[in-house]
Amino acid sequence: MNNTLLVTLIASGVAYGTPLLFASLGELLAERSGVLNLGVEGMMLVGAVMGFWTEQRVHAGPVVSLIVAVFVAAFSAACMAAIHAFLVITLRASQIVSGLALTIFAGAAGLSSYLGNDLNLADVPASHTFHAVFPSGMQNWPIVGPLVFGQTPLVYASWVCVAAIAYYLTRTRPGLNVRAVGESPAAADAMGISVTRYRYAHTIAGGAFAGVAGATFTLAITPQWVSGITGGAGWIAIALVIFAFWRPELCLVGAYFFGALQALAPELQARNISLGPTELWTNAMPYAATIVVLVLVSWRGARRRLGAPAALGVAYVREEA
Amino acid sequence: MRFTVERRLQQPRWLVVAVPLASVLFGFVVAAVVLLATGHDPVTSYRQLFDAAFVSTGSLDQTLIAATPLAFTGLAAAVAFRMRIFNIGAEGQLYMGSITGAAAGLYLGGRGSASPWVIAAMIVAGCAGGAAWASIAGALRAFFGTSEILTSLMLNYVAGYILTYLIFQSESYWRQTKGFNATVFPTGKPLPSNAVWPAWTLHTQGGIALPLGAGLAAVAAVLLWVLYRRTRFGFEVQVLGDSVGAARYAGVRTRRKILSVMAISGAIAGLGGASQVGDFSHSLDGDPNGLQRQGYGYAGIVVAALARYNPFAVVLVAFLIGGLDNAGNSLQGADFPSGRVGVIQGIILFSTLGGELLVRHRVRIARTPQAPAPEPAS
Amino acid sequence: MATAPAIELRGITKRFPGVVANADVDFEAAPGEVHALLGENGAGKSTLSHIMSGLYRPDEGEIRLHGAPVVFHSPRDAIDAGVCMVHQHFRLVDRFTVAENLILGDRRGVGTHFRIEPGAVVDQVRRLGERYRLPVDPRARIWQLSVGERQRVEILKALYEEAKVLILDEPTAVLTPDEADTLFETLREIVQDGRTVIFISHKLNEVKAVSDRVTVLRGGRVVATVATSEASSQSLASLMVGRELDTVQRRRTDAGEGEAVLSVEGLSAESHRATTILEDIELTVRTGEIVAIAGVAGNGQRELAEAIAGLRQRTRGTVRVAGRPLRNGDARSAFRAGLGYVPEDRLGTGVAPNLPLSMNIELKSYREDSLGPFLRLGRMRERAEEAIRAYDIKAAGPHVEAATLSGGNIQKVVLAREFAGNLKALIAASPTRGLDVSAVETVHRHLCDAADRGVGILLISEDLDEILALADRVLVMYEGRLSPVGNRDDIDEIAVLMAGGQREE
Amino acid sequence: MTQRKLALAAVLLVISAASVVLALGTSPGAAKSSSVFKAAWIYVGPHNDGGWSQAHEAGRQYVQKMLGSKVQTTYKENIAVGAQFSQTVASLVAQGYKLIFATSYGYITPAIAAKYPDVDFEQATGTYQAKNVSEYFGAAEDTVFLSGMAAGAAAKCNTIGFVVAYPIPEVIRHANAFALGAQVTHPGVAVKLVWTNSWFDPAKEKKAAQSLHAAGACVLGQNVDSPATGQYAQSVHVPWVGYDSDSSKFAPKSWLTGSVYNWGPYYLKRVKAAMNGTWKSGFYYGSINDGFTKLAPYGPGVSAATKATIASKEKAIENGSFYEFAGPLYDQSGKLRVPKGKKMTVNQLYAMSWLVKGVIGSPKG
Repeated sequence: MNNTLLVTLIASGVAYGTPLLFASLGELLAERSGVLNLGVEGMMLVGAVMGFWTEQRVHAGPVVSLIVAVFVAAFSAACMAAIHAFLVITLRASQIVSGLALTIFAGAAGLSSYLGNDLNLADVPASHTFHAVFPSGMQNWPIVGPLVFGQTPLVYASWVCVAAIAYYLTRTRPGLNVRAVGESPAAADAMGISVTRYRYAHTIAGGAFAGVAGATFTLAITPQWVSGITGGAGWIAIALVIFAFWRPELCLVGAYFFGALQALAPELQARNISLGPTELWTNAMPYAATIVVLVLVSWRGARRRLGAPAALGVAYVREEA
Repeated sequence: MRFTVERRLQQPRWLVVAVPLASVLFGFVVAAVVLLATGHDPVTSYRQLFDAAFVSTGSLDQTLIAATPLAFTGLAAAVAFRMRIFNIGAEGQLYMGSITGAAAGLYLGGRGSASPWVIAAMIVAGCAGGAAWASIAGALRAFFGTSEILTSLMLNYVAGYILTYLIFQSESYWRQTKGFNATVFPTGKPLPSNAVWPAWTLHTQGGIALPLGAGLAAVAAVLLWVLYRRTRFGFEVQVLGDSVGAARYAGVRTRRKILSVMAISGAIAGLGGASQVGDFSHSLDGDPNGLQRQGYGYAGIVVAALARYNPFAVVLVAFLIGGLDNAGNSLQGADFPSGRVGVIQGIILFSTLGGELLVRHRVRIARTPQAPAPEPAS
Repeated sequence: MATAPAIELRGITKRFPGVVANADVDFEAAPGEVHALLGENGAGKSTLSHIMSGLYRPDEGEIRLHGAPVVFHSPRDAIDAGVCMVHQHFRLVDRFTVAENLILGDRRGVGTHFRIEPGAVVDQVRRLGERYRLPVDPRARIWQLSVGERQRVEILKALYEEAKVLILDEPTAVLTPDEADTLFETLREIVQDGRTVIFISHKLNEVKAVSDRVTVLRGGRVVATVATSEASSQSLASLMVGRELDTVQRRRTDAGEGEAVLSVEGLSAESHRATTILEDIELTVRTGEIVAIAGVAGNGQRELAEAIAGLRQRTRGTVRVAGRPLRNGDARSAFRAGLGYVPEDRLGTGVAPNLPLSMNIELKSYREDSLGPFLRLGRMRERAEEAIRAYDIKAAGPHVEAATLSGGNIQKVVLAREFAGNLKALIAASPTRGLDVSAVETVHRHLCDAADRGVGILLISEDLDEILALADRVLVMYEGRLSPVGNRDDIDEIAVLMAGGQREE
Repeated sequence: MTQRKLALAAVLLVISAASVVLALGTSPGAAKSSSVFKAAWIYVGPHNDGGWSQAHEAGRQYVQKMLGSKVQTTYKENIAVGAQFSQTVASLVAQGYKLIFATSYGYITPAIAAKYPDVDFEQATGTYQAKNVSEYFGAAEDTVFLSGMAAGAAAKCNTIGFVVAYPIPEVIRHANAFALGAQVTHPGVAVKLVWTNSWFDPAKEKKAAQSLHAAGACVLGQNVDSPATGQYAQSVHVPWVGYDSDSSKFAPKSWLTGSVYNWGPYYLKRVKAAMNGTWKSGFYYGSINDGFTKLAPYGPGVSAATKATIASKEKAIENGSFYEFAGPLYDQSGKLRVPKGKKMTVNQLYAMSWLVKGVIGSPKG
């Protein structure tokens, strides 16, 4: 039963969707505050390399070293996000250009690769990795075994994050404030909410999530470091935020859907099922699906209910408002 | 004490010159600090960098190879950005242009048409391919108001997978299927010789080949300048870029303009793709380790931004960035990590982007901060 | 006065680059009074209100609340001190509910908890609404509300924040006379509680109707503070403008006899929310005639102007200019037929703000004036220079960007462009909104001159004075329908129609 | 408009001035490249990818170590096929490199070879030869066959999973060799393929391994470059056969063995030849006998008996008494492809586009 196509697909959707989920939650936070950050891939790569480095260097038992590693990954990627925040919030540079520049700066041919080589991280097996924590008996339970009990602590952490962010955005005061900042900075400013501070905080927090997403690769999925290990997941994460209508709980669904899609091609091959040019359509599907969602979102009327934060991508300056 | 930033009503001439210069210099200084901190001599590194980019034998030749596609994608981005259409799909449009350009070259070249005709057809086909792909995002924007930023970004990936599919996962028209070599590894069908684009050789520095594509990029820059400055179309695009309301008021057909600007933008990127095939690779390059690794489309956006969307400046900046890219290839190696040039590039990009603020705004340091903007003049 | 003033400004000066917006302003308002700030546009009312509400900081001078000096670093400080402002452009988050908007930035009630429960304020909103006669559904989303309702939310927000001083910036601009009357009653009720209302306006009759005292500003300085009951409209007006009013009065001719230059038949159109906003409009403007459409903003005037000028699709109906039918939703066919349009939104529709005057002057004629696909830049420059001379536009030259001009000069650019060529009919939508007195005069004069030349003018305005001064015929627009006014001088009839009443037969 | 032009002109001016100054400073330095022979390696991935490129990098370091100061070597990593490759070659040539090893298929085009007639090129895995272009590769099918034997012996079920890169002859022949080897020690075993359509993509490789395991594979093998398959294998406690280089450290418990290349000796030979001026274009197909391909050290899961069986087969291959691609060979559908008594030639191997009996999967990906 646990080997049926559906169960294995969903199980790998959960596993491979987790970095997408972390990264998209981060991007969601930034976008909800009105900052579009196209540098997710670069931030993830920096998180990936720094997380792996920490895990190699901290000799304090697996639990401590992994936790420290995740925090270092989050912190270092947050530093990258801070560059973007400074450029687009304080210096009002174009969000698109700055995000792309961030990916060039931090990405596979930039800082992350420089760091990885300088710190001698290539071709080294991880000393500690995240793996499933429940006893293998439970992991073999039908359906829930592979889906729920066969996952790493990072997966459970991502669930907590989804719930926390959903709660934060809809039910807490700072959450209400950040939504207001993303929707109408002028209104938020008039009510004494610091637009700058909220945007900085959420862009940087978004970077931290991207860092954790990167660390998910080097500490859990393929526990090693190589240059460019995220393989474009950052771009899918950006698509995912749209696909999920800027809602954390839908990010989870979308992340697992996209994760499962990526696992679909090998899964079909292994089962001798041929569905046309599988490689082409499973790879292209997340992007094509996102375009469809984008069109739906921009449909009349739907925009207000579902659409992007109204002030997304727009710099706010009090004097000019 | 705090900083306040206010908008300049007029941008003084000297600032427009000084700020980009100072930003680039500042970038180099910051990068020098990074280099020093990691135990490298910045002076030597920079000397090597410039030498490898522009001075040493054959370096200009290679810089041109890197600069040509950047000029195309930079122009593509600049054309659209000036109308505040954020086409970040030059990457995918370039792939599509290379597919259609290669098809034209293979077909007409194979039938033995005269070389100028084949090349002209490749140029047209490349433009058409890029334009068609861009028009998807353009049409969605024009008819549904869908953000072209995101759709064009997504379409880049779709185009990349299609490109790979044509060579690696199918026996398409573009794939070489005859001969021993072709059975060993999937490759594109080579262009017949009458479809290969000519290059003019300058006999200095060990021979600099001026590819046709570089010339076309320069021509495209001139045409775009004329188009935007001197024609009705450009007038309408400028109005639309400034104010949608005023454009509608002036009877500008907004949708048509969005469609045509996206198409022009895509056509230029597509021409860059055709130039890749005709000038350099001479077959469709579907290798995920080939054209797609270069990221010309994304770099083009940065080029356009640094050039402040001026077509002539785009060509120039493309040349400089192409030089940096080329230098990166030349310098990396056993004693020079490949990520370092990327880091230096990134720092320079950031400082130039940040410097833009100083052209448009005045920064005041004040004890009591001021709210500077005047009342809306009314 | 026995008690200290609720709010007191002493020696406030505020400079902007090139402008002194407020010069040594003294101002005070007592608890329990409605205090009007009267002045022309540009007199410094808004700057002063922004200083009181913490948005700007004064260069010199101090603010006292109930006798104690305060310094506002931000609007938040002002709100905390009990000074709230209702802006002309509402500061509401469109996608939030009314309740959420109230909680936003709340530092007193349920909004202070980390966990927020928008449901918790629902009752409070209801009670406040009932008490001050400001009924709003707390669960409605802002974008679903009408403009009047949004204003109520803004006022509720201030009351919810327990504002001691409430500043309203031109609050009636978007209201019907009835709604405005209700607002005035609300304001009176608010001051009954010992609060202070500062009412900013340039409309004399409103100031007379609602305020206890008036402070008149001119050129950034306080001219006078008087008790409303002791001031006449005339005296206030002359304080405002500093000279006796010299309004253009159009000499009535026997207009309305000539041929129809603009005729609208059975026109219907939808608003941007896809609901029908115009229904079955019939309208004729004859040569040399000025026909005015009165009404409160938001009743479809804007849509009517746009539908006639081709900027908006008509769902039904035809528009003819000098007998020639116009293509639906095609601005080009409209101005080619000789229909000019002075749009309500000057900066953004009337001109492209960041483009040079030479382009703005040619905004409609560049096609005809070009050589094939190429522009004639030299000729464009000459035309602009000509217009600058002929219309006395204060600009350094044709290369100057439109946005750097004053409102009056921008309007002259628009007029210069619209009057060029073979103009048969003109739609002028709020052509003098926000202009200073002398600019108003200039615009009025240009409109009258055009009518005298035989142009048929459709004037859309909320300003009854303007309508009475210029119009040959008056129609009133209410909820997308037009009703003719029998006697164009009958203000009462106009007012009844503007509020949706029926004409007494 | 004019202001911007002015600004850019100024930027250009300063930069060109700076480059002239710098050039004046560097030119003499560039000229002093004396008698030291220069050879360069170009990698398609990072030099430390733990797989293909790293194996070549080990070869380069071997050359440098053996020849010391007589030779100067360098590498260029992450070089894309096409424009970037030609730029890299140009700069290497300008810096005086005389011998260039291009370690991936499709790098060297006739145009490049013709442009630099004085430079010798060597390309791994390719087919294009010219006066100054050699091709080289190794008969890894022999060692892959032997590693397949280890996999077959370790299989407790009837399916072995094999993660493969692109559906091209090189990979197809390795998959076939692997399957033939497994069938020796485990008659009737099936080898199931999953294509990743990438040489190096850890996440994809892991997914492929996972899918194969879910589909019933109890041993995993690979013809891709990263150790991700092994890491997954260890996490589900199944044995693993690697490829390219000894990556046992990534999954020591699962590691059985793997076919690895030893590029060093060949590189040394060719560099020496180029230094002496005896370099000649040709095609080199290294073998077990040369020490070019070999089996990596065994892991704990290989029994002594299996080791002995493999050792005897290896002997037989070395002395030519056994060849895995000798007839009779049947394809997947059972059709006889190579009749008894016939052996496949290297050219046939280079163009092999069919899978042998017992392999499950499509040769078209």
